[in-house]
Amino acid sequence: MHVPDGFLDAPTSVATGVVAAAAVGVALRRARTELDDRTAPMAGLVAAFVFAAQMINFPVGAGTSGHLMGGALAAVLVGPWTGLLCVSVVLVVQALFMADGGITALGTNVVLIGVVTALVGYVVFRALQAVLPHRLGTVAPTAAVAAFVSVPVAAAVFSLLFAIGGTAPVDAGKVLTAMLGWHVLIGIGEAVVTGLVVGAVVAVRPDLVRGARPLVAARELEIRTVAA
Amino acid sequence: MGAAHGHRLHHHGHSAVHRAPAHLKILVLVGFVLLVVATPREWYAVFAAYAAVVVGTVLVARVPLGWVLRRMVVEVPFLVFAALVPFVAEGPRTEVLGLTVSEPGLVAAWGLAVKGTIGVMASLTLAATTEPTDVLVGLRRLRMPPLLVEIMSFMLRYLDVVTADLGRTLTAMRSRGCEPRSPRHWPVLARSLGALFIRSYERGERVHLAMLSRGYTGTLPTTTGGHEHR
Amino acid sequence: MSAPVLDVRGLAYAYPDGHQALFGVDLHVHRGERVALLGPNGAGKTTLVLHLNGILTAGAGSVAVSGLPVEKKHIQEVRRRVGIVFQDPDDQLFMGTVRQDVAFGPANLGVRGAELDRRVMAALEQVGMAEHVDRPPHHLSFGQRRRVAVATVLAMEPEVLVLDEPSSNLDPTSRRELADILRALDVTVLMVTHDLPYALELCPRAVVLSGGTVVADGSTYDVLTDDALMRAHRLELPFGFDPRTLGPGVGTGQGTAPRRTPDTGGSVASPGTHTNPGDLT
Amino acid sequence: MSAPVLDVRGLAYAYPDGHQALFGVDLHVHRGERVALLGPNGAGKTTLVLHLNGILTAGAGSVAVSGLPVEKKHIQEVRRRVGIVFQDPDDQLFMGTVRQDVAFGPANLGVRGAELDRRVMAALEQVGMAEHVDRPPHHLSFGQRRRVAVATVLAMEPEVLVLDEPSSNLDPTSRRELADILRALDVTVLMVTHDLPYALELCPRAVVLSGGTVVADGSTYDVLTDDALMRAHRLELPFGFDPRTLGPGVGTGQGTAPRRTPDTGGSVASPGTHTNPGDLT
Ligand SMILES: Nc1ncnc2c1ncn2[C@@H]1O[C@H](COP(=O)(O)OP(=O)(O)OP(=O)(O)O)[C@@H](O)[C@H]1O
Ligand SMILES: Nc1ncnc2c1ncn2[C@@H]1O[C@H](COP(=O)(O)OP(=O)(O)OP(=O)(O)O)[C@@H](O)[C@H]1O
Ligand SMILES: [Mg+2]
Ligand SMILES: [Mg+2]
Repeated sequence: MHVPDGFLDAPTSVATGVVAAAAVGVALRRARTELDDRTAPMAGLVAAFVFAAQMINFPVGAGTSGHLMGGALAAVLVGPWTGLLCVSVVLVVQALFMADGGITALGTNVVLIGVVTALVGYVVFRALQAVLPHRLGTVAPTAAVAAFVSVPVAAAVFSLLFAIGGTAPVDAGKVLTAMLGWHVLIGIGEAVVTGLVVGAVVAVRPDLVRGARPLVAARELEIRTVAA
Repeated sequence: MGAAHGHRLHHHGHSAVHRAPAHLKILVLVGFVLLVVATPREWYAVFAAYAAVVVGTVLVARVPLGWVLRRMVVEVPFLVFAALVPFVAEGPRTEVLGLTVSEPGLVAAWGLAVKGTIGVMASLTLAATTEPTDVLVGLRRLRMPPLLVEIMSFMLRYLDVVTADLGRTLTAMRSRGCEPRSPRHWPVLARSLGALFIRSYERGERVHLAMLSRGYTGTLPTTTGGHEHR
Repeated sequence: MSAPVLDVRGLAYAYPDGHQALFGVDLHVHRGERVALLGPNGAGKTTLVLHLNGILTAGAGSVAVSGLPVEKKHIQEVRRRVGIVFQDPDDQLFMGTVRQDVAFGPANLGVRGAELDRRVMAALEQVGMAEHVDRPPHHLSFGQRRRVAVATVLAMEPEVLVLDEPSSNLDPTSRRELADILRALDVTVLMVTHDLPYALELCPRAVVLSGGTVVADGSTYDVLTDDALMRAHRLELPFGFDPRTLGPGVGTGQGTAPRRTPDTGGSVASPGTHTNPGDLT
Repeated sequence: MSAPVLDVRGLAYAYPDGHQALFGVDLHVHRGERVALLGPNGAGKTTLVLHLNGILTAGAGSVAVSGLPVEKKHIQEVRRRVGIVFQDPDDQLFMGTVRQDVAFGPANLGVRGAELDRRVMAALEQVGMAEHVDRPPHHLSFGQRRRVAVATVLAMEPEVLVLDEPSSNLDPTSRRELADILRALDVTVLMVTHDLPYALELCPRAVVLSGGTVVADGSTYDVLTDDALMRAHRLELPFGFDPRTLGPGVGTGQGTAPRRTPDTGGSVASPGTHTNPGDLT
């Protein structure tokens, strides 16, 4: 899904760049409310996991490959704004270091893999939470569904961008069907990984899952005197 | 366990390219790639010149060319896509090696492949000659928002922690009679994925706290001597 | 008498997963004392230690270092004064080389240049790791890592040294050398250990923590010879070791020369803690 | 005489970073023996241990377990027979709960259902961790993690138990209980330790590794009372402990009843090892 240099024309790249910059700007301001000095490391770990997850490539049709995105996972764990920042950081590192995703396409990639998956994932997650019973047990499956939905949506947006500013003369309809087909499959993988990770974290450290925090009750401390 | 051990893409060296300040290298890289992308794809000779610039830089940095080429596999899926374009693209057809392909598709494929390849090589050159910690310093200099730099530095640290923990986990599994490579054991691997996440997080948290308890305030101190020549 | 260097009152703490580890701990350590913190696995020793420089934050009760409450406001100063050697050296070592790791703490305190080098090498020489100065810490043996971990804290020259099982995984000679170092330094020492002869050798005073509360506090000799107390808290003397045959003169932490720190020998710190042998129930 | 259970010949090994840790080690351990592996920090003990079930692969020389060379072909069988308790419990525990972690090994051996449950609970009861069965291992105290690590290996019921500093970070009672467990089991034991009284109590035979070679191999009592050998390899008896006052009858690993494993008492492994005082040659 990473868009390389020269894949979209200049106007589209610039436009997505502006959107990405605006989104990251808002996220930077909003993230202050999500972060304290203990959760900054958490954001780093989420970024590392997203990074690792994106390294796992599934071979999908026609010799190309797709990979997990992690936007929804990040949004559930650290909140949508910090989640967007995590994914953006991953994309910067990948562009500068791994040559995965073009430097001039960074804006496009932030929009596709960061903004779309994190926000769509989070909206779906909250919407489901609103209708489901408020229990810790529902957090992981809800996150999995959110992750599943976020991936094909991102693929659709990709196809849209390609139709507007693609440099290769390929029929946009073909691209859309192919992308959606693959990414429904990738979405299943995404859902499994997201569900497993969120489930494990909720089980032992619910305080680390932002999306579960309203469900964690404060505990009373017990004081013991000795010789009892 | 720190972020400073280099990484798979780094090629240790002391050339002028290695020593150049990171923020300059990043600026040059971004400018260069912009230039490449803006160049019309029919200017074949100019692309040859770009390629020469990149290869020249790699040679000056004394990074073996083969070393860089081997790391260019990340680009393969994309090249495959480019190779398919002439077959699925619209427009007038021509014959190449007995195959009927789209003519604009062919030009598009060339453009995609050459721009992508030069971009990938340029990025790899930066990666090969710059330590991650220096990139962080460079990005800070370039006014990247401090919060992003902070998340990035934690991410680089955690990549080490997660890799190390994964390695330990695999060793532990092997010595208790599990061969993680066989698909039979994938369900177990999947189940330990969540545990790996928390374990890495908590280990990283403890390391972070250990840093704090030795007076860390958010920026690594520059220590003298020794660490230049490892 | 001056304010205690370490002053812990009514400290209670529960881990984020809800597991409560401390249930109201009182501990007062005065300048220059060497105190052993004993107790069974899971007693809460490490949890207590991590409160002493604000790594964990008290759920209830308070912690103060030389009169400074351990709070956000004073945290830098507290961490300058209290050096902690963690139980797991892997938590403590994170830089690319041993040199960088040992330099990390003093550099954060503003030490630079030749003085920094001197401190680094001095600390490494004390623990016998000077020759490994340019190796990556994660390529050392476990015992070597433990020694480097001790050096990282020694290099900061703290006023209070808190060591969580410093002797575990050390070879016997390094163990004794560490005891010599601690005896030679003019610092306050709180040492968690399961090695009772080591505690007796080095620390005149011992505190027993069990189930998250202090169950005894007195001279190490008295604690180790109190059979009922020992049995009740999974403490027992190792094979072939009996402090009674060594006489009550030992355990003053002065090797062979008997001496008693006046304000600690046999004193009992807080009401409700252990007083006379056998009354623990 | 049957083939040795552990048969190490001329084993040399260098770590990937070029650091050579073993320089030709010979070690033969027979069925039912309990052998202590002593030596200073960085001697190569852990490196040797990691060869015994093929986690590291010999650079030169050979390792065989009950006659099976440790090679790819036999690796599954070797790992079924040799259980290793790592020096760092964090290297050993990786699942989400204590139960899953202890069950992991036996489940890989094909144990299922009620028998699996029985083994898990039996192993956890042996180390006194049964009540923590549903907690995540990384939320336990260090000593508790160590005990679970021991349980993970006990549950596999291996023929050969290799323990790398099993007693470190254990409270004194757990330490003694572990000794009791090891004595009660009908297995061959190789135990790395820095706790010399513990070695004497549990293992009739001791091997000293130093600088990557075996420098002594004989009865534990003889090794511990050989002052020149001990001094030369950073071994020294801890404060207040003297095997001589206990008499040469100890150190047979049978608590008080003296017994000598006939084929090991005083034997010396290889030429070029330590000679002189205390008849270790
Ligand atoms: N991160 C954690 N999360 C939850 N519970 C924990 C955590 N760390 C420790 N505990 C629990 O808190 C209690 C006290 O643990 P602590 O590590 O303080 O014990 P300790 O006295 O240091 O033991 P040891 O001698 O084994 O090191 C134990 O019951 C332990 O299981
Ligand atoms: N991963 C590694 N990479 C490089 N060198 C290593 C590595 N692990 C250990 N070494 C080196 O190999 C030598 C032997 O190490 P080993 O861990 O076997 O010692 P040990 O006898 O177990 O020591 P300890 O008593 O401290 O556990 C040491 O000099 C150590 O520095
Ligand atoms: Mg502890
Ligand atoms: Mg070792």
